[in-house]
Amino acid sequence: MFDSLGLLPFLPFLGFLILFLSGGGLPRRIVAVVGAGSIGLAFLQALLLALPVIENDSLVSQQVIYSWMSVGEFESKFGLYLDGLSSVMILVITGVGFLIHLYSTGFMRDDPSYSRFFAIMNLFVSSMLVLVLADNLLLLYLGWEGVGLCSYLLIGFWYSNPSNGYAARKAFVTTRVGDTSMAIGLLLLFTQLGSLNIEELMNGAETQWGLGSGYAVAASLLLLGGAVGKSAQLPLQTWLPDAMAGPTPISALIHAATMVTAGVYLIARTHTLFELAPDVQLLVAFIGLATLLMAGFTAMTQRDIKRILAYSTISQIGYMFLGLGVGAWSASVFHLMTHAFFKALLFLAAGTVILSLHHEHDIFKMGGKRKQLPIAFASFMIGSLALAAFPFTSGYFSKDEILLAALAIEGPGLWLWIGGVVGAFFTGIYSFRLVFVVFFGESADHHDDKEVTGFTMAFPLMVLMVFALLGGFIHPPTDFVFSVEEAHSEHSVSTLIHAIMIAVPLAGIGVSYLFYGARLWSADRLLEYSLAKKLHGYWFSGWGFDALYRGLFIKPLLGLADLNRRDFIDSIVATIVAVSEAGNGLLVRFQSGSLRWYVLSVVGGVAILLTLGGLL
Amino acid sequence: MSILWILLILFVGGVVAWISEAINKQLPRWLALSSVILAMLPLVSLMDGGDDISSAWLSSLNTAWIPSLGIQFSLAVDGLSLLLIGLTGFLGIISIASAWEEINSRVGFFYFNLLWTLAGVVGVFTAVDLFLFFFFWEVMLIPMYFIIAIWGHENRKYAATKFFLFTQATGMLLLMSLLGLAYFNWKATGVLSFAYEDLLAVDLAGDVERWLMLGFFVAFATKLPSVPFHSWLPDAHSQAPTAGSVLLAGVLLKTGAYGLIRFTLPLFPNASSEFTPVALTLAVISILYCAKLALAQTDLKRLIAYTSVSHMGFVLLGIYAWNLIGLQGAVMTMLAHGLSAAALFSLAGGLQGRLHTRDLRKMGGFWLASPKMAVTAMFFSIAALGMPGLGNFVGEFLSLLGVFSVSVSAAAIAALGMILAAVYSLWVMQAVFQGESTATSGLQDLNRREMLAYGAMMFGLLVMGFFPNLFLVFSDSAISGLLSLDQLVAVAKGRW
Amino acid sequence: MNEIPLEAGLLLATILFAIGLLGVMTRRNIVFVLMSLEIMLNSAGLAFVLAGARWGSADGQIMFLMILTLAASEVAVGLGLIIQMYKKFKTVDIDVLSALKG
Amino acid sequence: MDVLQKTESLSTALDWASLKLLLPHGIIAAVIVLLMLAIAIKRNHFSATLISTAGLISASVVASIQLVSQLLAANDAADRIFVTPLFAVDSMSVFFVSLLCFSALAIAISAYAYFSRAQEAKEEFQLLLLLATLGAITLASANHFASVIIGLEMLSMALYGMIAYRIHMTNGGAASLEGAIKYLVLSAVATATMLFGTALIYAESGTLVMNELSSGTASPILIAGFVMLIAGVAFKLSLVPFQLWTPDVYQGGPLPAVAFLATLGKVAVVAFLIRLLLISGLLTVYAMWQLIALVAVASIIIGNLLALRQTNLKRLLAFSSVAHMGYLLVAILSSSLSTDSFAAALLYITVYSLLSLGAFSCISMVSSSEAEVDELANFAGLFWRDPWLAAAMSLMMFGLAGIPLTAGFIAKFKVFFVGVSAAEWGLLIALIVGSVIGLFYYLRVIFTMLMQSDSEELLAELIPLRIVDLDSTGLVIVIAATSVAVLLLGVYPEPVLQLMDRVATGF
Repeated sequence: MFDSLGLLPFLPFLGFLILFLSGGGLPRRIVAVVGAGSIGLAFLQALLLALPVIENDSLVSQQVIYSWMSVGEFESKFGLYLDGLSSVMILVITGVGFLIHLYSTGFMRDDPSYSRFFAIMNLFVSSMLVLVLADNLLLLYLGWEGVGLCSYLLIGFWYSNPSNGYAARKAFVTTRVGDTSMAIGLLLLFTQLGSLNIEELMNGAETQWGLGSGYAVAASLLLLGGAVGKSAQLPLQTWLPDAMAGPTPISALIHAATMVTAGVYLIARTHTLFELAPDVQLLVAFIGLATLLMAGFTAMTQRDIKRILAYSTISQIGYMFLGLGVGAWSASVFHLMTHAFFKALLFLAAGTVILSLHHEHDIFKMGGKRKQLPIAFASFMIGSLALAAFPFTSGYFSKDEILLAALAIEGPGLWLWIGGVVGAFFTGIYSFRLVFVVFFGESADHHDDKEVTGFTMAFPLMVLMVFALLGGFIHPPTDFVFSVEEAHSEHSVSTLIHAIMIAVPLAGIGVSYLFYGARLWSADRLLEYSLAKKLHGYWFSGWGFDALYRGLFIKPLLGLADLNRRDFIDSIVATIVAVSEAGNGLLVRFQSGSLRWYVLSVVGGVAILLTLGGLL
Repeated sequence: MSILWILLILFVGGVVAWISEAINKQLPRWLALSSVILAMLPLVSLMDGGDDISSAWLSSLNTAWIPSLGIQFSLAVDGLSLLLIGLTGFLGIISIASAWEEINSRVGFFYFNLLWTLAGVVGVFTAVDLFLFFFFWEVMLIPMYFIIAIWGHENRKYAATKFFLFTQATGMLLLMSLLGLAYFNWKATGVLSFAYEDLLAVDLAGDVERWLMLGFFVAFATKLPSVPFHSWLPDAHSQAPTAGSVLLAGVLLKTGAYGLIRFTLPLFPNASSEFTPVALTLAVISILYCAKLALAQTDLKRLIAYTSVSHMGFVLLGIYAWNLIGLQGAVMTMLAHGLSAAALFSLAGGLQGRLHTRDLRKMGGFWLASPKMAVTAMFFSIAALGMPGLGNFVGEFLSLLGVFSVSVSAAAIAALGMILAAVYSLWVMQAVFQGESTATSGLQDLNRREMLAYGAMMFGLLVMGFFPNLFLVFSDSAISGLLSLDQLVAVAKGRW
Repeated sequence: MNEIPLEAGLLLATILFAIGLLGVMTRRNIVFVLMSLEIMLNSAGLAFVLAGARWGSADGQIMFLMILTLAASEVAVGLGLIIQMYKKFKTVDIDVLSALKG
Repeated sequence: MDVLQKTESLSTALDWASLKLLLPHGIIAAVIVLLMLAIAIKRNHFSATLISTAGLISASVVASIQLVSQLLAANDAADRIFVTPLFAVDSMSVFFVSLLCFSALAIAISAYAYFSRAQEAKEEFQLLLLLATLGAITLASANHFASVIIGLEMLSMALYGMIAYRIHMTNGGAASLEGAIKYLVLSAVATATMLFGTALIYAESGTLVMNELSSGTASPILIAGFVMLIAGVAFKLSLVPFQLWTPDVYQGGPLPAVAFLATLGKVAVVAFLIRLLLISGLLTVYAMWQLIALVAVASIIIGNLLALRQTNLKRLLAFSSVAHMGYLLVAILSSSLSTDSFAAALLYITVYSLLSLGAFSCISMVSSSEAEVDELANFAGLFWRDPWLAAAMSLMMFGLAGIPLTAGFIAKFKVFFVGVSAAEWGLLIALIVGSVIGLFYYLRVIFTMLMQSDSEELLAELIPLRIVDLDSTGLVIVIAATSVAVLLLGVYPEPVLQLMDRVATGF
């Protein structure tokens, strides 16, 4: 029974059902057991399922549960598919997911909507599992939208604050833009290749479409649209920072570790298609590059602890896209995994900080907290090191692979590499800016806040710390899936390159230290220059994308809605009515009641008829 | 025969419910409920193959009615009708449930009208004599008119009249067209007949076919409704009592789509085929334009009404895809939209009953006071925005899939509607249930009866979403049969 | 025979008819209106007589007799109504009869 | 005896057998005398009504028997008997006679209730009614212009009296007088026009017998004659542009008189018109066809528009009659399938008079000669105070609007049918547009009756309802009978359709 793939998404779903149907009537303890327990069980099963694949990465297991919909030649099965790639994903989802659930039992303990929280979390995990296990794109789309929905529900979890609701809607609608593109991609793929089964599609694309074929370009572009939306890449990245309105464990699970990387997964899953459209693939790389730089700049300017992490997430996914774009599929997935570890760690630690400091988000109002918040401090140190790709932490390996793969690309490879390295420099700066500001220096306030902790919250942090540090030594079993010789094993890479790649993040950390640790340099003084101030403002607002979109889409849409609020077509009807009534008004005047006029009309009528009779 | 039973039970049940008011005020609703349930029983016998083996129909009935005009009383059911009758019955029960507490005056007459509307709709779904079809088509309007005019809200006169006039005006065009069709059949064969199967065989000259088709199309597009014939709907929906809105949105709109599938396409294959670009354009405009209008509304029911039009655009889209996938998508959308729109109207009605307003600006933050209602509303909003796993998605996706092979641009532009759907659905959720709770925080949550009704609809949407084949299998044979009609096959060949 | 052409006779009848019509249209005194009606009816009678003469048939004259009767009864009823009108309105001005309109 | 000589080819013998065919006319004439005597002996409203109804019943029964035997005898070939050149007895005339007698019967019965509370001379109304009926059936079976004039004038003269019948009422007497004088003057003008036209026709064709008429050689004078004749008919049918008198007369006259005017007054003239048009072949003259089509379209559109915002129910019905006569003309004009369109016209006029009768009877139910209730506002909330009456009224309104389940739908359907068969798309469009406008005001009536009567201002205008007592029993029966007939015809029209077909083919 435990070898059934169907059970894996079903376990969390069962948890969801129990919590949903009970309608919040269960005691908290049971909610916690059901909520976290179902994920825990799922994790165990995922381990069971994934271990054979890890041993032999060519192992593929499939299970068709039933035929979902079939109309004529169109059939989409509820079929699940497990290979190396999805094994990594399910482990990350259930593993990290379980830890975060566990953490949440502590984090959310005072929330009145405890049960609702876990219900949606479980639903999320279930959807995410469907997403990564789906053997066809439609089923994947089911999971894809499901996670989007859960994300929406959780961002707006504290619904009484309208701005949370706004953020939730923004997230959903923005990703919906991408989803729609993806849906059109599905239509195209089915219409051209006659199936939505991923395997069949990839085979079909390879055999029927040549390299660089228009269909391949169109299909991959459309799918890319979906990926860009879900993974918060340019130009649809604006929703993620706002999505931090949700409870912090949500940010950790959905907006850092799993859902946002679904785009990466999608592209990796359909990499055959992208390989057929090299231009699009290169576009992926450049999107990744642009996003990682953009987000890096922005992250350096943020004050909100979660927004910094959010931008860093965007940036890190940019790396993954960069990797995908240069064909380093495995490296990207590897980075996805390590990122899941260290970013979940950072978020959870941030959660601890926030909870301990009574929902304070502004890092500049913290300071010197390393003694007060030891576990958070340790977590942040390790997480930030990994994030900044400090040598031999998990992030180091994965980012290294991506950058090397980029370098190996002919033509724009060097530029991509340089961009990536610059990005790594910024990563060093912003990640340690956070650490220095929050944990070092003088305490901005004089409260003596105790760290909110406990086993449920501390244990996940510990585990994640270990993985963030050592996760780099795990080798994801994806070589078979991508059937490529790993590029980074080539020996042509010079030691200089390696040295640069080690040195740059360290330099970033160093700069950060000079500014925020030792306070030898001051960012405030930089801001006295008008150019710097302008840039700062620009970066701070996320390169003005929000304003741009507001001007470009939201305002025109609202204007349009206002323009024709009453539906001009209805006024056509109203006009007809008005004309009839005017006709009535006119005609009634002839009914004057005057007998002589009536006689005149009879005479006139006869005269008219006679004339007409003569004319006709 | 079983079809006749359905009709008879509903007609007689209506009369009995009316009379029973004299005995006890509670009686009509129970009688109405039990007649609808009773009327649906014959359906069960039709589900496994039906009682008419000789023809393509599951069951049919044919007797002379007005022989001097070649009119027969002829009813028949195939898979498509079966599904829609099922929907009618289901929503009939839902509407009775939603009227349970809302309607307190003239109870007997109300349920009489309700049941007669249902009967008219069932008649429309089963009539295979075009005169009879038209007869039912009109008959279902009268009780609906009464429902809006008597139990409607503040502006009910305008709304009821508008509703009636729109459908009547275009109904006349339909009448003219179907008479024209019968006339040309008479001229060709010398037999005056309104029978569906006779008229299928009429060979029309190009221009004639075009004009006659237009008559049919306009009538059905008004009922569907599609831009530019939609403007009756927001008024009718917002003014009707909840049960009326439920029936209107859930069932009456579907008669338009049914008419297109059953009559317009097969009777006028060439003209309809030529008309495809126009129909697709109208569909796309309906989807986007009405979604846009929905965004601007402050009246909750009006807003939902516009979204209805928007969603019915997908039906039109699927129908004019001219392939099995598209048509099945249309059918699925009809079913799913029937449930989701009915539920949303029901919720809006519930809110109005509690707050005595439909003005969105006066709502907000109801989640805290009535979480069940909020979750329910969330569910159906999500259904409406096309969440996979719920029926609406299946329908819309299949419609788009069907149409994509015909017109990439239509499918692609229509897909933008999915974005707008997300925008307005979530905006409404925000406006009503999220945000800070307003003064009316003492909002009563859903009671057991309401939960049961909504639960049934949620269940239905989930089943449609996850097991659409259960439904598609019924309409499959009907639609395949339709598409394999000689003339349609010829047209289809010409197209591709 | 030195016949008057039919056309001339009909023209006369038409002129009479028009005079009658004008009278009905312009007179405000209802008695004159009735008289004008008489003229109209008689013009029709004249036309009948002329037509009968054309065909050498008595039909036209029979019709004329009938028209005479008809006109007489018409006037009889009319006068009865006029008396009632005078009782009610103290006038025979036809323009007072314009209460019903719209 | 010149007349007879000219028509020797026809069966001219005035024998008993052919006179028997005019039995309905005879019965009514006899009853008129009888009633006159009875009134002279002793005034009694009930017995006067009894006499007239008895006469009308026997006339109706005789006419029906004649109709049945005529239809049984006439298989396909036209079987037409001329009783002197003045009358033609054929399936159509017999049909119309029976229809007219039945309608008159209904009105006679409802008039009893209407006048039951009047203080003075109410018996003569029945007398006038019988006279008018005699005129109507004479017109319907007339074959000679002499009988046409006799019939028409007998109808009109009696109607003057009927319309002026409320003249002594303090409340509405002036209106009654005004209506009567207007009708008298205008009708006389129309009659004069018609007569002049007839004279012109006679001058050109040399015959006054209708079945010898032919418009084959259309000289200007002949056309002018026909135009004037048609204008006169159009006046009686209140077709545009001769509709101006209609609402005023409807509003001024007492309800039974108006009901008479609206039903028999129209039916008899329609019978004449159909006979004239079909026999003379006038419609084959394209100019005439166009002219009549123009009148039809104008009547449909203008009639409906005029009624659009009317708040007086009688005026509303007057305007709606304008439109309905337009619909009827559409049927007559679509004569490419002549028997079919003829049948359609017969059906339409039958159904129309049925619906008018029903509608006026419903208004009578709440009115009396003392106080007529004809403002729409008075009917507010009627549904909740007298559901049956309101249901009957709604039924009539739905019928007039042509909504299914009522006879009105079947009639309109048939008109549509012949229109489509003749491919008269222009006329049909007018018909549709008119119907839609019409629907608007019929719905307004229904909606008014549906209004909830809980608001104060409405209560003030409410009318006292008539209690169903001995006096109004007859009226109730009329309303019930018309309602049932309207419904029955709407659901199972087959027998009536066949009847119309037989009548049409028998003609």
